[in-house]
Amino acid sequence: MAKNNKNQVSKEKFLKLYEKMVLIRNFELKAEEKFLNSEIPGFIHLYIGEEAIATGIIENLKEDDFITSTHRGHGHMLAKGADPNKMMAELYGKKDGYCKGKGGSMHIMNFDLGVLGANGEVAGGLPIAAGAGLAIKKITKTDQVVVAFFGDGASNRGAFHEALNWASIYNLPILFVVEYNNYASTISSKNSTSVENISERAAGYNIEGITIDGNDVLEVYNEANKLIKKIRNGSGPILLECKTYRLKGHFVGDPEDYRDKKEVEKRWDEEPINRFENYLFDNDILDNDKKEKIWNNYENIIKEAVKFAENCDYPKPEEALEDLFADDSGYDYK
Amino acid sequence: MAKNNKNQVSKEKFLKLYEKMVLIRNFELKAEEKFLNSEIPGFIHLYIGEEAIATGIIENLKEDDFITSTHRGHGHMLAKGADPNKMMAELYGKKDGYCKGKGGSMHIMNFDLGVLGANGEVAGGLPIAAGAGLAIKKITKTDQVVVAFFGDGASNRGAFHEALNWASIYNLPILFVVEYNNYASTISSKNSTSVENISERAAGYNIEGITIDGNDVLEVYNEANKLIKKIRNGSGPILLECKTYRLKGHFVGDPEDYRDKKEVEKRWDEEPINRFENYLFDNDILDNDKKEKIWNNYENIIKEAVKFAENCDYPKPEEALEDLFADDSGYDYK
Amino acid sequence: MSEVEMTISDAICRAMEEEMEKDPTIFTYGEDIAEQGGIFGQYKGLIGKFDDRVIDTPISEEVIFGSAVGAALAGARPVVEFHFADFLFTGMTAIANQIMKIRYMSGGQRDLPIILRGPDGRSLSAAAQHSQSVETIFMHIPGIKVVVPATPRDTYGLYKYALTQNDPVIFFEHKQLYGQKGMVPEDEYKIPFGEADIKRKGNDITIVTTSRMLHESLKAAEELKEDGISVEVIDLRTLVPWDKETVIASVKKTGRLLVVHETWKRAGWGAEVTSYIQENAFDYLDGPIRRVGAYNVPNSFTPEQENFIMPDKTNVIKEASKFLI
Amino acid sequence: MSEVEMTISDAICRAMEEEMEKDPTIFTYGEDIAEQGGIFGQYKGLIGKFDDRVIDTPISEEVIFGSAVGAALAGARPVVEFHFADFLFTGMTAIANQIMKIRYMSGGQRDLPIILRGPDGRSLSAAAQHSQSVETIFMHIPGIKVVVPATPRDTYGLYKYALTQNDPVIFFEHKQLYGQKGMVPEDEYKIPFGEADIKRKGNDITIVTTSRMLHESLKAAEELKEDGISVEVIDLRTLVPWDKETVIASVKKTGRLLVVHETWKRAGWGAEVTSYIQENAFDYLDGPIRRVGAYNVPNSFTPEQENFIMPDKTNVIKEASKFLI
Ligand SMILES: Cc1ncc(C[n+]2csc(CCOP(=O)(O)OP(=O)(O)O)c2C)c(N)n1
Ligand SMILES: Cc1ncc(C[n+]2csc(CCOP(=O)(O)OP(=O)(O)O)c2C)c(N)n1
Ligand SMILES: [Mg+2]
Ligand SMILES: [Mg+2]
Repeated sequence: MAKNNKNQVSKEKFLKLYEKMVLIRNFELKAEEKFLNSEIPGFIHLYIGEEAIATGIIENLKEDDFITSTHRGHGHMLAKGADPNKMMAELYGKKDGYCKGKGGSMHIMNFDLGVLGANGEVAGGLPIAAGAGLAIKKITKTDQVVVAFFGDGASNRGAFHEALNWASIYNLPILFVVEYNNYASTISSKNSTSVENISERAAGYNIEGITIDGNDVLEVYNEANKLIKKIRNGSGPILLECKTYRLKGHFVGDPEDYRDKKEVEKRWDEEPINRFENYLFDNDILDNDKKEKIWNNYENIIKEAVKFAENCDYPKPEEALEDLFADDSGYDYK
Repeated sequence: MAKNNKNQVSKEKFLKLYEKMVLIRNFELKAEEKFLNSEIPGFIHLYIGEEAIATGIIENLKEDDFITSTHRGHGHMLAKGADPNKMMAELYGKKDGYCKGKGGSMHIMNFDLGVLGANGEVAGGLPIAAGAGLAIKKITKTDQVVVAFFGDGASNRGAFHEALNWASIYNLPILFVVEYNNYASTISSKNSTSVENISERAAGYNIEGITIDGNDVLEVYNEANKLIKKIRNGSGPILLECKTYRLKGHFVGDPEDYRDKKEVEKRWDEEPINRFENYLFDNDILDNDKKEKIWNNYENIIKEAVKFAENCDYPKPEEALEDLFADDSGYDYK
Repeated sequence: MSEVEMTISDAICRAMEEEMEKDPTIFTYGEDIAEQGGIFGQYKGLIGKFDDRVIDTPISEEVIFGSAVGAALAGARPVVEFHFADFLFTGMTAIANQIMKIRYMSGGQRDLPIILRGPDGRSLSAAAQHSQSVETIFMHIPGIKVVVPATPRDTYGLYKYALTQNDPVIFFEHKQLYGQKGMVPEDEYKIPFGEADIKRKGNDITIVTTSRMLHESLKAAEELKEDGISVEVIDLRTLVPWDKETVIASVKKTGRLLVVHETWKRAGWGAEVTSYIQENAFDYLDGPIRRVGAYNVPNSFTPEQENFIMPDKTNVIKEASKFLI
Repeated sequence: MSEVEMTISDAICRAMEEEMEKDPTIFTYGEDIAEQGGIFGQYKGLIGKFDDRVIDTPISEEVIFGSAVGAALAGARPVVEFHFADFLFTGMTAIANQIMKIRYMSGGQRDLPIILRGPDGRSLSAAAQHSQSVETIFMHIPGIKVVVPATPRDTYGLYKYALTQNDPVIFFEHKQLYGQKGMVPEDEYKIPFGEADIKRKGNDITIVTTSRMLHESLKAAEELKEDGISVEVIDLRTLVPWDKETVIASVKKTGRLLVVHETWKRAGWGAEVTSYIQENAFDYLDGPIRRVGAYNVPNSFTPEQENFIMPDKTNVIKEASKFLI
């Protein structure tokens, strides 16, 4: 666990961070179960093992700050305050889901929460973040901050490069967060990415680049706290790399032939929730009783979410012809 | 002028470098004249002031080495050994031009010379270079080297990023050459590019990055000599930045409202041909007599090229329907 | 209503300036915009007028286009210039996978008032990578409104409409038309999307066209008149949505339809108009619907080959004459 | 000739393996290729067989696609996987502005034996960014041959042909067909581009289709037979070039044409087939040519909306029945 600045963080905050992670974990475990049980259609990408990143960072954001997310977006969305019921309903493709069932897991988004979209395209969120930043800087002139989450694989896409250069020259309030989980689908980042640390790329845009332990929620929280304050005060963009590990397959159902089971097993030891738990136990902030209560609570919340989703209606088939345009007069759907 | 390694270079080589630059300069001046006189259609981008780069680098290449060029490609092509007659004919849109008049200035290319294309798309040559490098490495296994020329403006395109990462991870034999001429069309690179030196981006791909004076043909020649040898020996890609200045408008006819005439005038003092001339005079390699002979010779070569182009026929209009495919059976042109 | 003469370029700048005065959330950016007013100087009228709201960008097409989504969601109204229609491909995914899909994928949570605009079409020897007309692609993929204006009057009115409506729009401004002059009313007005304009009345043949080919079609109609053939010329003005009623009404009258565009003939938007009309007005047709478009090759650099590939009034006349054999 | 049963996936791998054995310049690369044999495991048959000639790449679509030009010019025969047809847009410029234009712009100096291939079309709830069929765009822009196979037999023969011809080709392999089984001759053979295959003979209605919709059309034909309607089903197999003669011959017989594809109806390739046929066989038509395609919206995630948007045999039957009212 991060050694410094611990006392920056109050006990309540500790528990809040812990609970957020437990919420995400429970959501993901249930989603996995329901997907494997063929109750959730499409494909889903789990955030298990990476919870500390969304949790630690987003805890520092205000309600009207923006984030852009990825195909692995449940954690970001929940951390930004999403209602698990509407999230689960969306995964089920139901009409009370956040996107009325049109988006599903890969496109879950809610603009009222400042979530400018999970994105089925790798690095698809980076230009969007760059645009939100530009509008804040040039037009709305608020003190809003944008956090752009993306993967180590995404950092090899041209959009990464263009967005970082763009944010730098206009001095935009954007925190770029790489979730370095060692893989892009079946490809090890060692083989596809020319640098060990994505933060080494920051110098190419004349911005600060930092690598931290993304499985240490306190380190993430503290570092983000500092950086987001800086950005809000006009520092311009910063690249924060959070090292983590994708404990599950790329998507649920991934045969995972490309990696050794042992490699994965070993990484479970560094899993962020358990690590933080140990710390909380050591510091008498958490005990077994409390822990049980917390887990029971979130298990129940997620059970409720599943119930909500199950009971919710599907949207009507012909409602597929809604939501494309604000004004569809004259438009030929057929 | 570069202080070291001068004596690496023989007097003959000195004159060869000088003559190449004089050839390019004369070609460009004549092209400008003929364009302004409406004899050349379309638009053309001149290499005036940047001759030392193509000259110094390509002098180190073998005939079967590859280069990719840009919209500002006359200099690269001539340095790689192109026939000024066929080049001028192409600029005129004539049938004995390198591309039978289909390409024009912006798409001048010749695969037999290893020129994989001028390119009307900024950074369009970078993926092509990356592919030539990959084929050399994985399939043909020759000792060929690829040089990818591109502009400072191009270094902000996603393709730059993807190509450099690609070349690095596969350890490809590619020299990436940025021609930093301070502008991308009307936009000063100071405003559009987050780093002062593009070479600072090399670290982001774990490759060597070097910045040199691109108006000093000896420095360019010597540095490229070293780097290309290294690459041929398997070093993997290197990023070489050549600082220069675009002495003419972005294209012939550019109103140039975006920059001060005085800024341009001052830069004429550092113009590469004159600089090298002074050096050659100082070292008794060139005198007025020889100089006059050389210039007369190239003026004549270019006059011949114009005559060749003028006397050459246009391709037939209906030949517009040729050259798309190797086999066009069944293809509907209309 | 009193009118003034202006170019299409002027019309664009006038509409932009008026709306930018009214709506402080409108801003515009792209390559070579702030210093030069566009690569052809076409937006020069805006230089120096709106400080931070007219912005030069680096050469970064995916972010230039994709940023529009973020800017719109953050409360602005971005007007994004694409420099050359050919380089829409350079940032294509930001348009086809983001701008054109986000509203739908989100279940209609927010509107996306985004304008993409810039030059398309042939000029003179700009060759294969600087001459393309790609409007059909944006008609095929759902998610954006497509505007292809041909006159200063229409351009002004369509811009005024675009700048106050709330959906993604792409404007294709033909390179060879920026200097096109015409009379424009002095009072402000808007032209809604989906309303074709009959630019010339006639009884024998209906021509449906847009943009530069409108002018070629009008010239052709003038020449055909000398042979006693009366041509009705309909300017669709927008392709998404497009005005089917006006075309059908005309075809009912003439029985003959010729669709004319500059883009490649094969699978060009003329094929959609053709298919729709033959399906919905088959019994009124005297014979097959005909199409004029570019040959299915990239554009060539050399002038006579370019003229061969790209259609003009002679192609229109030639194709129209086939109705009468 | 003896035959063996195999899937489309098997057919691809068999063709690739045979030709890679013969031609050491063929190599293949893309995302998730070397370790997993494609995101659906569809090229698993090649894993571990050709060392350096089956290569995983980073997520860098513009370079993945654009590299094909350089690789071909340097003497190789690249077979480049695009992962999802939707992400063709991500590197679109490398295809539309480079691969499809270089040969032409160079005046035909060299051939470019490039294959782009990968999955397209709907699957089950893959939503708007993973379900697109974009073949029409490559039919519209000139410069690449377009293959849309529907059976293992055709896929094998078309691949064999593609791997030995010398032009850029794009293969759209439908996600839902990789597992499709069929008999394939044991002896090697090639199927040239531009030759349609009549998959079912009939006299009353001609259906022209490709890919997944071939199978839906065959099912529809079977059901229509019960109503006494005899449907001829033509599988175009390639869209560039496409076999006009076979379609015209069939229309001369049936007088009724229905074009069926999965991609969006508006300005889809069905419009080109429709336009061409009505122009060249107008007098043989009993009535308008009809089209079946997806509704003009992005794909929705939720299953019943996806089924509503995407056409299947019921849409084919419904549209075909209109001929008989
Ligand atoms: C442009 C694009 N290319 C390819 C894909 C297919 N794909 C989906 S996720 C993924 C891996 C992404 O890796 P990374 O960015 O590291 O995120 P992670 O999955 O590890 O969270 C790939 C290749 C895609 N969705 N978009
Ligand atoms: C993808 C793309 N975007 C924009 C353009 C228009 N354009 C042509 S040259 C140019 C400037 C290029 O600057 P740089 O790379 O520095 O090369 P230089 O002209 O200075 O040699 C621009 C913006 C283009 N051709 N391609
Ligand atoms: Mg990853
Ligand atoms: Mg430059």
